[in-house]
Amino acid sequence: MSDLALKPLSAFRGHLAFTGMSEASGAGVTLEVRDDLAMAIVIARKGRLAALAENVCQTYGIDLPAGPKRVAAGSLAFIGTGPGQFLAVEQGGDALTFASRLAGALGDAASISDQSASRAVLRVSGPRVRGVLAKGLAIDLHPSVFRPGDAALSSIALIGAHLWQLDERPTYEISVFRSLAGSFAEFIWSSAAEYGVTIDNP
Amino acid sequence: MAAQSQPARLQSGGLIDRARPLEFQFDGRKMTGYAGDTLASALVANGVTLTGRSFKYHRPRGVLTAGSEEPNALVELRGGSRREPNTKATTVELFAGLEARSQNRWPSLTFDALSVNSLFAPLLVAGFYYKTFMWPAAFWEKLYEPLIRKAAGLGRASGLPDPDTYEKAFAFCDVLVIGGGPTGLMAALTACRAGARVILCDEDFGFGGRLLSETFEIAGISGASWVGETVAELAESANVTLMRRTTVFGVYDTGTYGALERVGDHLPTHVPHQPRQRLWKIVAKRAVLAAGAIERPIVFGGNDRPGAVMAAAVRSYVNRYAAVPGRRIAVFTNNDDGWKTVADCAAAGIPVEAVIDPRANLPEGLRNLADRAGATLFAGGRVLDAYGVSSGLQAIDVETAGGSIVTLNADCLAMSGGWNPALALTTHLGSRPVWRPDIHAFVASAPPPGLEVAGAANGSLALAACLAEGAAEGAKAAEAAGFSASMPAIPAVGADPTGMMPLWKVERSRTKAFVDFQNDVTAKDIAISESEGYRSVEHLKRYTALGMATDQGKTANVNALAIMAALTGKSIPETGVTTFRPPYTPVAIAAFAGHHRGKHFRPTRLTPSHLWAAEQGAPFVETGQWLRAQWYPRPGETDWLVSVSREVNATRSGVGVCDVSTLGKIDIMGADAGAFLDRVYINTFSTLAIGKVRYGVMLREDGIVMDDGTTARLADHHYYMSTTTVNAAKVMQHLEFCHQVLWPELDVQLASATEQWAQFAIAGPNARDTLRGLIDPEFDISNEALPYMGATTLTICGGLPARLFRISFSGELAYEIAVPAGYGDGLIRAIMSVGAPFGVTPYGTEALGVMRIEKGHAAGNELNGTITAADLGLGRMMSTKKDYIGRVMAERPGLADPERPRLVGFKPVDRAQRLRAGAHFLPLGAKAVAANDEGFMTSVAFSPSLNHWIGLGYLKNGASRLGERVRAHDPVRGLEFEVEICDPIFIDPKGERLRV
Amino acid sequence: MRIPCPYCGERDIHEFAYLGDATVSRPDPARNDAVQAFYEYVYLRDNPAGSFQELWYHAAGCHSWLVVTRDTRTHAIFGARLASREAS
Amino acid sequence: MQYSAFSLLKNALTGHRHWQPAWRDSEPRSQYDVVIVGGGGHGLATAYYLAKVHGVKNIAVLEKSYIGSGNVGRNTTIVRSNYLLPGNIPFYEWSMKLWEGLEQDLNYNAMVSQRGVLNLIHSDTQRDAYARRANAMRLHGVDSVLLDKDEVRKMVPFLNYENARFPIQGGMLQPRGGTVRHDAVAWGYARAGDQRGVDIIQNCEVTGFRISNGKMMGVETTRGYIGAGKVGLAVAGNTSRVATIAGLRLPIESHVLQAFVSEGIKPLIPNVITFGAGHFYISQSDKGGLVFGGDIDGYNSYAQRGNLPTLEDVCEGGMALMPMIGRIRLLRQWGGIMDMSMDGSPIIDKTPIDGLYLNAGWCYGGFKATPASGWCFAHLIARDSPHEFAAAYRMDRFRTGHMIDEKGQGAQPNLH
Ligand SMILES: Cc1cc2nc3c(=O)[nH]c(=O)nc-3n(C[C@H](O)[C@H](O)[C@H](O)COP(=O)(O)OP(=O)(O)OC[C@H]3O[C@@H](n4cnc5c(N)ncnc54)[C@H](O)[C@@H]3O)c2cc1C
Ligand SMILES: NC(=O)c1ccc[n+]([C@@H]2O[C@H](COP(=O)([O-])OP(=O)(O)OC[C@H]3O[C@@H](n4cnc5c(N)ncnc54)[C@H](O)[C@@H]3O)[C@@H](O)[C@H]2O)c1
Ligand SMILES: Cc1cc2nc3c(=O)[nH]c(=O)nc-3n(C[C@H](O)[C@H](O)[C@H](O)COP(=O)(O)O)c2cc1C
Ligand SMILES: [Zn+2]
Repeated sequence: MSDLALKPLSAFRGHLAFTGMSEASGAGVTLEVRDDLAMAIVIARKGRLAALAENVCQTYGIDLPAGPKRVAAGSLAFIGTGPGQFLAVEQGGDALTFASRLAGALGDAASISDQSASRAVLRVSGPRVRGVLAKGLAIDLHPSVFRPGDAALSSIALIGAHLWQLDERPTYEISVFRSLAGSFAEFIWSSAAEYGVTIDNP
Repeated sequence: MAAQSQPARLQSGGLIDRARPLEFQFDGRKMTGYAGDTLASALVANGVTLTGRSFKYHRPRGVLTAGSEEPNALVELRGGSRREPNTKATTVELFAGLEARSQNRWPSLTFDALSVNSLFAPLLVAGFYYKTFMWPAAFWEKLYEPLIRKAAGLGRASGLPDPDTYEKAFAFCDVLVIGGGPTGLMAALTACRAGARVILCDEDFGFGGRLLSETFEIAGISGASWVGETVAELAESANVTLMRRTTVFGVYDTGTYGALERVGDHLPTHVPHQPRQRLWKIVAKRAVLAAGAIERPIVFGGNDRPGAVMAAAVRSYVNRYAAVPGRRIAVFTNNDDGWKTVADCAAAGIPVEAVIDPRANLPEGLRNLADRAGATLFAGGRVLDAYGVSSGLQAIDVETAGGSIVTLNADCLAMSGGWNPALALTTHLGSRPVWRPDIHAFVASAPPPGLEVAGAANGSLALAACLAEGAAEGAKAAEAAGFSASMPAIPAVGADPTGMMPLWKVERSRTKAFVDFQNDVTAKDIAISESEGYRSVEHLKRYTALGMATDQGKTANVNALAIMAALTGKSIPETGVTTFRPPYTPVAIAAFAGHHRGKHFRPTRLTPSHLWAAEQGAPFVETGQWLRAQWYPRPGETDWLVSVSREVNATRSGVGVCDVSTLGKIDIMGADAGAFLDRVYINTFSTLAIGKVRYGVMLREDGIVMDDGTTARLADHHYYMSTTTVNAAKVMQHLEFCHQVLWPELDVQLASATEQWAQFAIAGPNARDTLRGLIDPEFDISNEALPYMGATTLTICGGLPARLFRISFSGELAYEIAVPAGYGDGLIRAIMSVGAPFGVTPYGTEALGVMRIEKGHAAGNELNGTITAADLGLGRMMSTKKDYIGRVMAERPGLADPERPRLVGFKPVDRAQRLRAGAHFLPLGAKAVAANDEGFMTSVAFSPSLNHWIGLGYLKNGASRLGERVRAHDPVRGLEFEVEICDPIFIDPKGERLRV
Repeated sequence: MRIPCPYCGERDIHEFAYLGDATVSRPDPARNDAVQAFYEYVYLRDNPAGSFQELWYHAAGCHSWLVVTRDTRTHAIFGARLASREAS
Repeated sequence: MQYSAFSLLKNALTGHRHWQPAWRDSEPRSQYDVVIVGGGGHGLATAYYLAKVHGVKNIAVLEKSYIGSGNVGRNTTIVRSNYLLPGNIPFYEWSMKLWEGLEQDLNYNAMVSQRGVLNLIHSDTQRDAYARRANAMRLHGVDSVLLDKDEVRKMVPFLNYENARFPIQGGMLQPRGGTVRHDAVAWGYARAGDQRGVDIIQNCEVTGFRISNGKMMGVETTRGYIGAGKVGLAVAGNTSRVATIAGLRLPIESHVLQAFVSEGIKPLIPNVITFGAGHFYISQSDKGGLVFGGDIDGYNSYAQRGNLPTLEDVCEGGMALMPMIGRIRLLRQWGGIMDMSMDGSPIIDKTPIDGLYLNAGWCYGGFKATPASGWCFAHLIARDSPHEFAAAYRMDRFRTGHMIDEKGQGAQPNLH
């Protein structure tokens, strides 16, 4: 019945707004919830990586990265997640149709799995963000090593996490499995508290 | 004023801040120190000589050293739940309001009842407990052991949860410099100037190492000033991280170093949002160990008296802290460095009574120095015994070169037996130190890859050598990390002689001569150990506990080896060393846990309907990190069984809904997806029609069931697999293994979809009607269009894409509907609303469990990792037409044995009887012995449908014994009763309800 | 310990799951002596002290199965490659 | 010399100058009836029982380093017989019985301390599994108690009952379980064996075997060739290395298990507590140190040392369970190399080589087995047939499919 029209619930609902969070003053770290990202896993079919790259390039003007990098054009980005595997991320598009739109565009060179709802994404930025992430992430984010466009699949405080850098501020986006949004938010909060946290859209 | 309250404080000098007096307490006595003091230096300044009691004999002990090697001055800090036992006073930075207490004494430090142990000392020698306390046998646990345990241990833990927070963090650098003395500073400076990312750690609160305690000049300025300038340059460099109060405690594989930063231990109170301590895992391309050297005592009678202090520590107290450890000092040294104490004390106006140096031929310079200090020189002499009262030393007996014995008055004996390079970290990965005869000490050999040793830690004791070596190793490290470095100018320094003559133990001492102060191991104990055959250094250590105390024998080990070597007639290197292990200095257990304690021990996964379930007041249970609703109590329901039975009844008679999103879900795609599934499941999937679901079982390669679940075929090249909740990650890993390692030639793509879909089971006779309220009208979900084991994709609630599976765990007409997870919360609310007319009832994991037991479905309790498909009664599913993981090994006689226990059902003969899982089955009338054990109950439930308890379990030959009775034997619960064996499917055995 | 994942780069060991010996390979189930061959494959190990090729799964990373060569006495790692490249 | 309070007093009065070596430091002879390779607990116990129970005269124990240098000297000292499977329970219970009379038998105080071993329960599934186990133990005549939450709280009130990620729901207790002073076990067996004529030869590494027509003739060692008609291997974590020399390929991998000890503190933890949901177990030694451990590091290793992630994991478990230990400091971290078998259970069996016997696969649970392992291995060597309590520990069980897999993990040693 169509009168029930359902609305999606942010994975961070009830987790980022808890008391104390926004009270911590200072702008060491700024958090922003990204509920506007559509996502899908794109995996090249056996022996079809070149064909997939060709399709992606033709259709979206994106050169598929060979490693853990994020390559974007307009609102669409492809992030390398493994050999022959990518996470396609679209900002602001229709999440419900993203996977099928991709499938339509990429043909049978790739298998596609809709992941729009499976991740909870936080955008974190600010002068102390590296210090905060160091408390849970075993990856060197020093600007000489990890730059805008770089991405990494890893874990943060025992929570599987996918992270990519957007700019030199620095700004990162971190994606975790949706069910872990609460634990992740709690970790970020307690780790960032000493530097001060601002939340853009709690 | 200050002088009066700090009677042993020099009027001037030192690196303390006299403008910042700090009040503190020791054993309830109020005292004052200064910022820049350690607790030990403040105690020295206040004339406190007695700081604690030893472990076994309760001997009075005072401060021995000025560093983290301290064996004696262990105190208890803070109070309440923050009480902290066994803290070395020498490493505690003084703060206002600090409260410290002495340990291991009763009733007081000055009068300690257990000091009578000293009288029994002849009995309490090495290994005495192995030889006694055996009769009568029962007395050990009741009497002897409690006594031993009470006497053992030093400090008292609070017994309360630690209220502080701790953090862990990672750091990365090109060059890690461990130790910020002259060597480390030069190394850091050189690497820094080369542009490398440098981390410099020092366990002290000030950089400078020995330079803070000595009177060196460097490049024409005082050592401390040179330190200030150097640290300032480092601090200004963006590529350098300075970490004070940070001990590198361990070297781990592939360039990972463990370090502990004491963030708040020097502060009177906790700073909000800051941890007490932070555990760093530093990944360094290269590291330079510049940890200095540790001075060793000399073993002679009474060398543990309060007032017997290491010679370099005396200089630390005098020069760095302007505190005087005695009024009449004697110096007993076998090396040139110890003579600095003579010079510095004299310069500070402290009377030096005597200098005893076993070297008969001393250079002119030293003889003159003794003269200038007004000290009697005993060249070629030895201190035989030291005497005193519990508050301290009063006199020493000196054996002169000529063999006569002279008694001298002194309240402080500065001793130096030479230096041991602090090489512990170089051995953490297994390399053994080597003996360097020229300096009579062990130095590192083959340090871990990427780590080099420099300065005193490398046996280069003179300052000039330290500076040069630090610079050279800093440059080498930077180069190795990919930078080009140039050697800086090495600042000019004066001569720093390092001559020595080994003297480990003074012969002919009459009183107890201590080797390990903290564990009360004497030279005599070593002799006993030797005579009893415990001669290997490792046996010596374990038999006497030498080197096993909180200081890990930093001041004791080499003396002990030397004494053992003399007893066995071997050389010191032949005798060998015991193994150093991390941590270099003890680290609070909480620091290793960091954030991960209490509720945050492990991350928690919440289901899509969690918020809603919490609103309903559901209790949650943990399954594979998920929190799942157990049941949904209605107002007034206080007994869980009432709620659960209501949920079961409502589902079986109407409709129920349950969040099953936690089941693992995997998209299996590609042209060979079907063939792939055929190889991982015991049954066939390549033939499954699109739009159909099939139950599958997968085995491990050893033939045992790994997991089960349903898999749907959504499209030609797209299957959607579900796994059990707890095995989801394991199955994914297994499939990736099969795909990447075993059969990379297959065109298969795998993607976890567990988190993408919120999935709800809607079960019960009214399930279809409830669903119809959600499904968009163009989709037909009639029995014909979507029969049992059908699958389809459709839209609901006005266009929301969904997947619908007609599968049933409950045995009712049932569906599982999946929508993108963000809509899960909306969907559960929608289901509750459209289902209301049909009495829709949410059910939790308990009701789920009841219904699956009623249907005889195996779950976690049954799939315990030792069960075959045949055990489950699923032998017929095992295809004989194809290969699959586990097929061959499942044929082994032990697994194919028809006599193996089989899954069957059980009913209590007395239907009022409650069943319990874990009960064993015995034949009726048989004795309760293991030989008669025929199986056990795996799962039980109260079946509201049957109105009695039912159970599943494994029973020998079970399948052929339906209708028989056996005894359920449950002695740990005191239960014993008869049960009837039945088919494991209690309800609707033909499965008719599923298909309506 | 840090393992150089060919895709992700050098990573801390806590990201990986261990399986073991990479030198054994799954026998042909159609062999006459399949039971013996599988028994050896599933249960018997060389277990060398020294250089060892072993399977690790980059569980918290790219989900690749790796063949890592490591010295079991020192934990020195000599290299890692994707396991899937082996057979294809 | 018989040890007693009296002998101690007598020696004290004579300045402790008359103690005799606890065991002779023997020179190897050219031929023995039985050579035991490995001077750990199992090897020394085997030699002792061969001499004592079977009257074998001519025995040597060859140890490559100092006796007790292996796992017997580096374990967390827990003894218990709370097993589940019929192949295991009688064996471990026999071991408990031997522990209970050990000190009088050996005249050496090994501080057998039956303080109780408590396994915590955190879920219904776990409770069911522990009930099954506890009942299985009872069927074998072994003591076991199932406790509810309140009973656990009464026993160990200092655990985290309020704010736990894995709330405590109860426990299984074996009151007779406890701890034994590890080193003393090696020393006590060595001394008692020595008194019955066993030669204990340290710093003597076996580097080869002389096998003629499939029959054992003797061993090559770093101290020369030593002839022996029967050779028993009890080399724990080194089993594969030694067996490979004899041409055997075994269902064994070598893994490191770590243990940890804190600074000494006054009595705090009365018994042995195991937190299965968190990979953490703990007891307090007579010296006052908290002795604790958890999972193995998880990859093949002969390094005899551990790593940081496991230490963190274990301390996380510790802090989750008993946050009162937070400010107590970790003093030392070490590791031992264990022979992890493919089903987590040991092997006590003959080998294809006549006269070569194998005692192996103890994983991280072989300390508690020491007396029974020695007893049964001695039986096997002396009589050439398995002792009834060790009859299930056959090597061919993997081939026949009769695994003894307490944990149900299958053929993946790092998961046992
Ligand atoms: C950290 C840790 C904790 C543990 N905790 C427990 C526990 O709480 N409870 C429990 O029951 N078990 C525990 N264990 C397991 C237990 O310690 C072992 O299973 C048991 O000690 C092994 O038997 P063993 O004493 O004979 O071995 P070991 O003491 O290792 O003896 C084997 C000996 O063989 C020697 N050797 C090796 N190769 C040769 C050669 N070629 N020639 C001559 N000699 C050789 C070795 O040097 C060694 O001394 C633990 C193990 C570890 C590592
Ligand atoms: N002439 C002699 O016989 C003799 C003997 C010994 C020392 N010295 C003098 O001592 C100095 C030696 O210089 P150096 O720089 O090599 O050593 P140092 O002792 O001056 O400095 C070592 C520093 O390392 C720190 N440290 C030690 N272990 C640490 C760890 N694990 N983590 C973090 N920090 C740690 C210490 O706190 C100390 O500050 C020179 O001045 C030398 O003249 C002389
Ligand atoms: C039960 C037990 C208690 C221990 N207690 C201590 C202790 O109090 N102090 C100490 O330094 N080491 C202690 N150890 C550790 C030993 O010093 C040593 O690390 C261990 O036996 C392994 O030997 P290794 O480190 O020489 O390789 C203990 C070991 C065990 C098994
Ligand atoms: Zn990777």
